[in-house]
Amino acid sequence: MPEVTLQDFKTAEKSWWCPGCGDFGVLAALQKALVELGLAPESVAIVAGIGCSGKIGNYINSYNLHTVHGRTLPAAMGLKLANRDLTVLVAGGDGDAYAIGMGHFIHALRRNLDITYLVMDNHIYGLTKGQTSPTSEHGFVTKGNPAGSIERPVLPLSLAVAAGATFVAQGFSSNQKQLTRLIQQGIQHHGFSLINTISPCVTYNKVNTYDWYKKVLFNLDDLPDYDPRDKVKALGMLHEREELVTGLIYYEESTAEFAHQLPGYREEALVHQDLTPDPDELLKLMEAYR
Amino acid sequence: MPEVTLQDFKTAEKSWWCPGCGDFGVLAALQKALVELGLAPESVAIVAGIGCSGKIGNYINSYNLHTVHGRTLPAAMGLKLANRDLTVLVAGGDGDAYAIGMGHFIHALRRNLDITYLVMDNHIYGLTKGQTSPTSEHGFVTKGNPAGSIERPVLPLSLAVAAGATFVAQGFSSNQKQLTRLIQQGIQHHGFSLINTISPCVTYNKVNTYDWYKKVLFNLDDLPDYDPRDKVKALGMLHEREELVTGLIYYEESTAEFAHQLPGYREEALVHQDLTPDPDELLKLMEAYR
Amino acid sequence: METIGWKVGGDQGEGIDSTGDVLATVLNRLGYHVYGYKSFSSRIRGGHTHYMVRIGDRRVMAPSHACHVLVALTQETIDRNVAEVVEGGVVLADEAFGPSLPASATGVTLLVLPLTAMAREAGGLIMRNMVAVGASAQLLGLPLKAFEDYARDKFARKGEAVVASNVAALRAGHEAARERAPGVVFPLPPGDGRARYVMSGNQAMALGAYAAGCRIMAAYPITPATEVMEYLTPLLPRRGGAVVQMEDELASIVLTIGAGFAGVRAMTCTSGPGLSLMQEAIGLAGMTETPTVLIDCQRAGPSTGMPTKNEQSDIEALIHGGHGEAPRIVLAPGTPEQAFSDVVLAFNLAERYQCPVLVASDLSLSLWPQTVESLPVREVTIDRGERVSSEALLAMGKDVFQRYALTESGISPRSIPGQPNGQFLATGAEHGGSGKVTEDPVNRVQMMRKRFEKIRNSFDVPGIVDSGPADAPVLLVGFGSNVGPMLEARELLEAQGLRARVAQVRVLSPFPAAALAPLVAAARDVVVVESNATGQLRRLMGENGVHGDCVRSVLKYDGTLFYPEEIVRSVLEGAGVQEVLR
Amino acid sequence: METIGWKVGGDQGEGIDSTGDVLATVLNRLGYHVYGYKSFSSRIRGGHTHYMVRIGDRRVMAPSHACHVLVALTQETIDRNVAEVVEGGVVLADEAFGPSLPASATGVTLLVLPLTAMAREAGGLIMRNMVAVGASAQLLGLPLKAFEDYARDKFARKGEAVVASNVAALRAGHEAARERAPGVVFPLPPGDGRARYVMSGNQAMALGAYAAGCRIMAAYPITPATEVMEYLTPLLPRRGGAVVQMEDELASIVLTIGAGFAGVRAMTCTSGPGLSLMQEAIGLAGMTETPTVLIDCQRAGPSTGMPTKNEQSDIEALIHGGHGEAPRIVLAPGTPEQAFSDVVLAFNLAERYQCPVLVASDLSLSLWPQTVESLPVREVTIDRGERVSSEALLAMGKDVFQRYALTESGISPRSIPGQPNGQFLATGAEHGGSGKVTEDPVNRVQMMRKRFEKIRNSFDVPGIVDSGPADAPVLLVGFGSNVGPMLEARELLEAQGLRARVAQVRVLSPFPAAALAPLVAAARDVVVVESNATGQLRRLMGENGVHGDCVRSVLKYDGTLFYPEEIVRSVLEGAGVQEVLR
Ligand SMILES: Cc1ncc(C[n+]2csc(CCOP(=O)(O)OP(=O)(O)O)c2C)c(N)n1
Ligand SMILES: Cc1ncc(C[n+]2csc(CCOP(=O)(O)OP(=O)(O)O)c2C)c(N)n1
Ligand code: SF4
Ligand code: SF4
Ligand SMILES: [Mg+2]
Ligand SMILES: [Mg+2]
Repeated sequence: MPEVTLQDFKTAEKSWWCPGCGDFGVLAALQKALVELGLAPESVAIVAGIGCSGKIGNYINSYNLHTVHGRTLPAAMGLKLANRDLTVLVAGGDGDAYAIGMGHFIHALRRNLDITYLVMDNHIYGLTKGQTSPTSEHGFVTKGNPAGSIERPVLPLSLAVAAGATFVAQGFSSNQKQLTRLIQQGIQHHGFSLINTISPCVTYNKVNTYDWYKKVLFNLDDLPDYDPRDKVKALGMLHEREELVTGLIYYEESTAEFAHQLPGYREEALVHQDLTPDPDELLKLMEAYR
Repeated sequence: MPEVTLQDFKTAEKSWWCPGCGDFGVLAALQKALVELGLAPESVAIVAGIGCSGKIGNYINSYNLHTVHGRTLPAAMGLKLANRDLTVLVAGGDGDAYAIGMGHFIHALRRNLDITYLVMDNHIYGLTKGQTSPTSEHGFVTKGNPAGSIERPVLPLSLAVAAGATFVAQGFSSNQKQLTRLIQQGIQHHGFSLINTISPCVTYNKVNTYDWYKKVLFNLDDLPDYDPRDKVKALGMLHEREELVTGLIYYEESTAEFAHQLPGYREEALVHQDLTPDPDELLKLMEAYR
Repeated sequence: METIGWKVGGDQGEGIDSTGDVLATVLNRLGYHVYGYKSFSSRIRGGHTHYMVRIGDRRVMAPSHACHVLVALTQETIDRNVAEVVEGGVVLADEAFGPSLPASATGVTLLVLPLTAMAREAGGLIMRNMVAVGASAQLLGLPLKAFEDYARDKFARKGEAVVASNVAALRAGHEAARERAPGVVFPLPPGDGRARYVMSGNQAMALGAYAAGCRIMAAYPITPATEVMEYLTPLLPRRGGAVVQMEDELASIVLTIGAGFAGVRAMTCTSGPGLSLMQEAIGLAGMTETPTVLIDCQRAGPSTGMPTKNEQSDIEALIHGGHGEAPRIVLAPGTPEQAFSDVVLAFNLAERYQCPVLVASDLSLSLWPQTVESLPVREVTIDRGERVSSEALLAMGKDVFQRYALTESGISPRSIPGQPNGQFLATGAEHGGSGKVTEDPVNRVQMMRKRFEKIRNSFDVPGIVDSGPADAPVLLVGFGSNVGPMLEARELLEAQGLRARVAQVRVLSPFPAAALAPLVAAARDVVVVESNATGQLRRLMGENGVHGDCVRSVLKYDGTLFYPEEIVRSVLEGAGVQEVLR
Repeated sequence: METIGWKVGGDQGEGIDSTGDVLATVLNRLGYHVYGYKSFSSRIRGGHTHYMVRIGDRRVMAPSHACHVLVALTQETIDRNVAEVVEGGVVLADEAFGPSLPASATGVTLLVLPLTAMAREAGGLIMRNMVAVGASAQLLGLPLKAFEDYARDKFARKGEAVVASNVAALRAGHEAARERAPGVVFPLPPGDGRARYVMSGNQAMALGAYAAGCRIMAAYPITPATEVMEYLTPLLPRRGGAVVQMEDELASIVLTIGAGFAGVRAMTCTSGPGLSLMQEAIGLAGMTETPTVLIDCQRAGPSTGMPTKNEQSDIEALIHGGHGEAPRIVLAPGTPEQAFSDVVLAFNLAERYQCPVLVASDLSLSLWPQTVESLPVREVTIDRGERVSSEALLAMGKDVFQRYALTESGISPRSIPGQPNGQFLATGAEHGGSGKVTEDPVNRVQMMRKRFEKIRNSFDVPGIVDSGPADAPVLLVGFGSNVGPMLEARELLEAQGLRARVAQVRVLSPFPAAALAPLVAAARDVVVVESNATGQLRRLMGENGVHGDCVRSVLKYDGTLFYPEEIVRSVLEGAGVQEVLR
């Protein structure tokens, strides 16, 4: 097989994102990560949510499933259970992930199926034109909250660690190198990987801008003795730094992946099975009903 | 007004619970707590979920709203916003709360509206006859998981603390005194209170029995220098003790309650308003459309 | 049809179910036909429950009120059920609760046996049911040996002591009844000795799914659908598959879609509340043309409703419940055999037409066991639908494959993740041939037509199964578990000189109007029999242009099954909408 | 109707909307009637968008293809829209992109002005729209002063400099057009000088909710419903209330039910996907008899569909989408005035009949601004429905109050949390008069009947608004925003000598069959006009017994509104189902 290039992961589709949108950087890093891992486009399946971010699947030449709002993770679970040879990625916005999708998020984390989840977090609802999102800060002003948001923001990283996640990272769309590496690590991690990715919305979020993030984000790569395997320390660090960090926050090296624990687990992907029924087996099963 | 007695909070309804079910203890503690707080039955509204636990509203003489499965918390929010004079409680099972209701759970915690939530946690689905619940332990055997559950259990207390809760406690249906006190504290707490309550299912859960709990549960009341105001310490303690503790785990003393932050907040409950419209005001509002 | 009714009643959680199951199984082994139905409520212990087994020498598919032997473990059982006991019938009651018959119960014998005491002697209270079964065997003139053999089979792996206790209990009951009863009360003619199968619709559907190559089942527990999960739990791992219990129904259906997109047969199963929650995603399956199978075991709604009671009230939600317009095929089996075949068919149709296929069961079909001759396991065929070959894709090159190509049939061959050059976007947003999102109005119309026409044009599943004389003045129209009561009602009507024809609606969507219309036109009195309050099937007929002045409804919506006589009464007495009441 | 069409087009995110709004507002102030409609897509920046303002000297309620002045900010605008420009029309284009007319555009003048350059001079690129508006004023013969006054009003709080820039831009455009254009192209007759209101349905519905005493609104953003939230956000806090943005639609509807149970008027608002998610809870509202108001702003489905396009395809989901059978009232306004009144009515009906009331809007009604004479704000009355008085409860004592008492009307007076002795259980499970759960079959039937009959028996809202001669051979039946195109189609038909009557269906459920049937019977050709692919309204008629050989459909489902001429063409040409295509 010829070597995979970036071109292989591109589509003819012109992007619908606003110029300068952070999502471009997420897309680029994702494509780079896939190329660097040498994955063939047909072996990659991406499940995307609804939102500006959810359009990422339109621009990447892989098998793409664009679900309904907030339901990416169960769809990805179905895909992965059906075909464990696929590299299954999920991408979507902070609203998709942490508002309507919150329940599935927590459950996916604790299930630990081998899926990589890129949340494209702009602290706002982009596609519906600028409403407060679950990650919007307390006091954040939108049309719907002219006096500022009165809710505590969702803290996705702390929640993920508390929920039993085995790989939790945060990337920044502007730090392509780190983000690409995190995505690769996530894909290689044998279990569920969360990569919350700061991806600024240049149109509706005038507070959490590139500049703002560049100022406040601390890069864990600069903290060589940070140990991402200590759960309680990770939680403490996140609390202290108000989640404004990038890098690998927490992981568990050898953990029980979901599919491998299934009683019927086989190496061969289900999709390759011949489905011809065995009537004698069925008749034998029917004996239980006499 | 004559003093309230336990009798005032009882109904003529005969219980549908199995003899010995932990839910009896939860009901009793709740009724005691209400009486001890001197609340009038008509000032108490209880929103219950679907499940054996969700029948609690049938046995308590208050305003009761028995919702659909997993949607108690938004209903309670509507109730409380509509009438802030009411004491609003929510009760339901671990499936109702942490499976289908997980999204609402996390969001209710971060909203911090003045509601008290009693999760009646038996680590199993009672009413549907014994399936694995989100709090069932890894390896827990049910009909649906004959080889044992392969998911990490939901850790409600850690999740709640991580989600931004301002009052997190765990009670045990057998420890009436502590549970009654926790419920009272929860009601008095000005914000959202979670009281995860161990309430054994004697019919379907033969592992997490009263005896088992009595052996493994550690009572935080016995740890006089435990400081429930330190978030990171609370998380560490929960991690270390695998959430097998009872008592007040975490709280924030003075926190921003949701309703009080609403731009239109008024002391008077909305339900008391006269709704007669003011046509002149409406005509004035219409001026914006010329 | 001459049948014998045996009923056991007592408190929930006291083994009433297994008592009935023992009797039904042994009767089946002896070559009788049985139909069992229960009354239970949404609680775990306590509350009255009863289980009636109707016994015949040919197929039994409907309930009957006629109870010949009533086994009562509580006085409540007697009080609630004695009215159904026929003249000459026996109430077999446990001495332990001091049973008494009401004055109204004339012609009924009360047979008081120390069931509890005998059970204790045989090995413990848990043996009480076996004592009662042993006594029942005597009353019905059944060979005790068959029961003893059963006990040996069933309890062998629990050890000899357990077997011995059960056998002792059976014998004690049998002996006591022989001593104290007035003899064999209702001697059954001997069975034909052919052991058939006793099965519920849920059991048949689980087998159907397995036979059809279902490999993943994602669901959330709910009465009366949970059992489909439970029956599939040991089956799917045989082929590397799995039943996964999800956090809710929203996740369950979307997981199913994800697996379908990946090319694996998957399904979910739920009841009304879950169906409501799945409405959005069913549209996603329709829009992305992803094969998706969903079983809805209907129960009495709306909202939580009466979770343990029968109803057929999700028809409109099954067909029209989602926003916007997406294709759905809805099948409606009425017997375990049909339930098995329809689930197989559902998987084939889902892949052939690349759309969601919903199977509408109802609580009675789902839960009540009945004797079936066999399931058509040798007729199972697998149709994976149109797929693009890997060779064709290879020849095409990158970015050429049109997943949603417009074709004459409306069906576009699909690629499966993993196939090189087959990559595409499956989206719930409107899209063009390649899958790319577009809002072009011309494309929109083409795609909407494509999605509907692929089904309308080529759907070739017989939608109506009719039986009875073509020139009968009366036509009974119905579906689901009402088919049994309708067929029996036809017999009863004919016995009274009124000829009737029965049209079972097997496909609810696309509605078989062309097949039904001539039957309606040929009849003088068209009675649409359904277990709901608003006449959903009748309205479905109307919306599809099948109407007429002679079309009327018989409705029952109190949570219980139709009894054949209720249909007869409504046909004979009625005009306009008839509601069956108590 | 003689009208003038003005259109502006360019890239999304470049202020096309506000350009159209300026023109529409000033025209309204001058006493003209306007109807504005847009084409936009589900992206934030980029992609073509255009905004047409149709101008008349009496009420305009429908779109038209006839464009007299096209303001083009990109060449794409010209290419896509020039076919609509009438003989003698003008394309006013920005010099910056080097505009050109296609050869096909005969009889159309291309007027190239340096809009960008003039804008820069006046204060920046952002002024380009004002330059274009100034030039348009000249082309339409409108007084520039009215626009300058508007700019002063609008920008006063932004400071004198902003006002000055805008005025300069208006003048520059006006001046340039005067110099370079062939004169006033389409002189509008002078307006009547009465400033009416320019409003969309969403704006009217938000005001309606506020007028009706709505105090809590819980919703989740979704096109085209989000604006209702946004308009209510500043209004509700005036009375201590609040708009709360929830985590999803499931939470939104259940919060609404919780507030309704507590005795406060509350509502939610969504579009198709949200409606699908709410189906389970709507049944809960029906079962617990809790007043609940829901607005559904329909968009093109299914699934994500075409979120920015028009459709009327949720009818069946609105009426029948939930499992089981629960009462729902569904209202269907067609104009902003009706939208206002229907929301007020919805709150009254919800409390009078203690059930969910759904208001079916559609994207066109929700979003497109039109001139309305006024809203009937003085006619707003508040009916809180039947409540039990605190005195009565006091007299009753504890445990006596029957929340769900059976009454003749089916309506049971309710208590409100806080009232002593009024405590009860509201449950989605079947229950008796007190609210306690029961599965008793007799009670079940009574309760099912009660919940349906309270509406069927006493519903007194006129379901059909008809207009036109009673003996007209043609009857147009439709609802929602199609009422405007239908009324205009009637005029066009009459101009051609074919008399027609229009029946607007105002209530979709309970369906006004009795009111509609005679109209259908009286006509020779009944044309059901609806914006969906499967003819949902026609099928609804059929299911309710309103049918006939002369009933046929005109369907449009490409995401765009009906144009009156399309209806005319279908009526004249058609037989059978007509689909409007491009
Ligand atoms: C069920 C449902 N509810 C609401 C919507 C409308 N909607 C589309 S995208 C979106 C949220 C967008 O925010 P986010 O997920 O953060 O993505 P972003 O656009 O910011 O990338 C919403 C609410 C929908 N499509 N479906
Ligand atoms: C939407 C929906 N799905 C499923 C059910 C079925 N159901 C009833 S109770 C229950 C879970 C019970 O478990 P839990 O919440 O832990 O309560 P418990 O009975 O253990 O107290 C389920 C799944 C339902 N009523 N509604
Ligand atoms: S609106 Fe924001 S999130 Fe959406 S494309 Fe534009 S910049 Fe990106
Ligand atoms: S099944 Fe379990 S939870 Fe339910 S009532 Fe019985 S003991 Fe309690
Ligand atoms: Mg976002
Ligand atoms: Mg439980």
